[in-house]
Amino acid sequence: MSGLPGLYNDFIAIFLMMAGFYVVIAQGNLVKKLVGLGLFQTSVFIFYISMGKVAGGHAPILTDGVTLYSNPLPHVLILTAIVVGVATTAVGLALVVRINEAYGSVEEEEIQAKDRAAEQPRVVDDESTDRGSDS
Amino acid sequence: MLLGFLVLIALAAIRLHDLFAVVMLFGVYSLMTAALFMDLDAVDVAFTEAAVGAGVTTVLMLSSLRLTGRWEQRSKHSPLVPLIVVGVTGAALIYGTLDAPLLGDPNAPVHQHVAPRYIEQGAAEVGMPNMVTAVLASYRGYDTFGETVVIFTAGLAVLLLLGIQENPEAKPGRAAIGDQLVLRVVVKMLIPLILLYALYVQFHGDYGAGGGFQAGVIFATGFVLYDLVFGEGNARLVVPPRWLHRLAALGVLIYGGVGLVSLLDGKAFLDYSVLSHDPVHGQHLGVLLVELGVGITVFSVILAIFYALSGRRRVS
Amino acid sequence: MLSAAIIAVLVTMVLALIRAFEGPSAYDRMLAANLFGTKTVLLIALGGYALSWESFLDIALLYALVNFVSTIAVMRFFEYSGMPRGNGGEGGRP
Amino acid sequence: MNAVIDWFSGFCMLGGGFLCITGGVGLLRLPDFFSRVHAAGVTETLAAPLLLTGLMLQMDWSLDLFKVLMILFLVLATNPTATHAMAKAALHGGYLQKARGAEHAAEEDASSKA
Repeated sequence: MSGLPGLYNDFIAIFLMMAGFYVVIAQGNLVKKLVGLGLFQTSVFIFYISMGKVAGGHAPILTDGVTLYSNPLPHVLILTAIVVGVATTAVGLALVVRINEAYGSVEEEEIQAKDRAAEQPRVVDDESTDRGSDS
Repeated sequence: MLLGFLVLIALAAIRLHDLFAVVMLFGVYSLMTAALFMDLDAVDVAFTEAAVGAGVTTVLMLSSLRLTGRWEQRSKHSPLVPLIVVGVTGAALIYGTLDAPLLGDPNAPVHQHVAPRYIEQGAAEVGMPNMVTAVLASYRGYDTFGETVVIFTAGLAVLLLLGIQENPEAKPGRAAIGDQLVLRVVVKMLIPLILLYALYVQFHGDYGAGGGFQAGVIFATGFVLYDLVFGEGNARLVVPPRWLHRLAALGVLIYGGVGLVSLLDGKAFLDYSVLSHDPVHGQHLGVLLVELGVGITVFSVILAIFYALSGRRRVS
Repeated sequence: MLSAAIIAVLVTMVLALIRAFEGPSAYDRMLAANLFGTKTVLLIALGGYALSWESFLDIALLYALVNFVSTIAVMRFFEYSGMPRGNGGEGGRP
Repeated sequence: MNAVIDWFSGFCMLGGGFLCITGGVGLLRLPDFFSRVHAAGVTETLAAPLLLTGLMLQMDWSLDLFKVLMILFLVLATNPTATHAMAKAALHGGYLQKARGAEHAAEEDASSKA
């Protein structure tokens, strides 16, 4: 598969990135948003790793008789990024769990509705007291 | 071919509303990405992605799904506006890639700057065959130290948010999966193998694929498997949660301590050549210690996060 | 022979993927995902040998492990964790 | 001798590949979950070792050979266990009753159509 046309990998990475982006902005469920973030992340990984590939290169582990290696630098960056990625995802999940405990829901719309409902009575109270003082 | 699989899975993950299926597909997707990384010569990255993406992320997501519920509601908004935004952004990005160097072009700008030094001098200066480990732990030791601290902080954040709850129902000796006898026997045989394999990955990282990050994750996976099959009570007897906090701190301390030793000996922070008479040998020792610190931190943070998420009970 | 086997594995992966997409019940999806994982192990072992990748067998070994662990995790959290299972195994929407 | 080994390895590969596809088709075509478990589990348990044995026969003597053997044992240990556990979980979740109910409904549908 090394003979694929040159920009194919980039296009796929962008497509996956946009898929993740779409999930994050268009869908309401917070867990699904995290999955979308995961898709986004992975697309960036794919992009970096394709960048480090050298045609005919070898994996960057010194072997006798091999002179052409792929670039090890993107690999290092992505390796740490993956583990940091799972740690941040875990923080996100912890937040979602707490939100679920506080609001009883993980749907964005319901949470916003509840927020509004929590703010509304105070406003209504203010108005009613205002009216009360007027009359 | 593999990329085609990826696209299919991503599309399916967007369409499905059963979050359980979405998470399972995401695990499969991770496996596919890892296979793709193998094809692009990134052995270490494939290793990490397989252990982290397919194993740990799936387990963590599932354990929080258990708390938040399985079904997603259909969105009431029309998907048109987000689609337009996504389309425009994607078109802009694709326009940007048209000038990018082709896949595998050896003259691309990425390969011109520091990479040749790592490839040509790495063997003489650090003295280990696996360049990724050499760059990770020696040349870019600062970065990796930063990453380790980030992981440590993430673990702290999860513990602050959730805490590891004591669950009165999960007594030691009570299995989680009721009547699965075959499963229990096989898992009992398998766990020592997993731990042994993790140690192999940890200490073989200088020569082949592997290293502290991967080993920590695999080691944690072994205990996660034990917890899954034999229940929380038993797992917490083996590795008590209060050890994990100390272990996580210990890993970071080992890493920082190695740096401090080299600082006190009059070299730069994290310059390992002072650790032994022979600079190359010193580098070797330093990398080994640093990887050990990374492994311990990653292991304990991931296990702590798992305990925190899976030990949580549903309120209501 | 090697290439024939690789093609066979790829075809099976496609079939398993279709089942994972459709799979009326969650158990079907679990099964398909598990099969897909095993096929990935085989693909890496065979393809790695054919294309002479570096240390592909370590990776294949890891895959086999991880695949097992995630299958068990899905099962435990789906079946044995006291989740409210209003419409347990069915593919219907709430 | 070499020719025999090559021949045998080719046979293993072809047989494994064939069983692989059989399992996939079975997974896709069989009507309910338990028969699918059967298709996937049984063929898998023979197909994976066949393919790996075929691979082992082609390799030279080295550490890698031992690793393939490890993978073989691992697959042999985990795969039947996983499918068995899944089938048992499905029983535990009361899938059988539901499936029977669905089957009855389907039969009634079919008979009403006929």
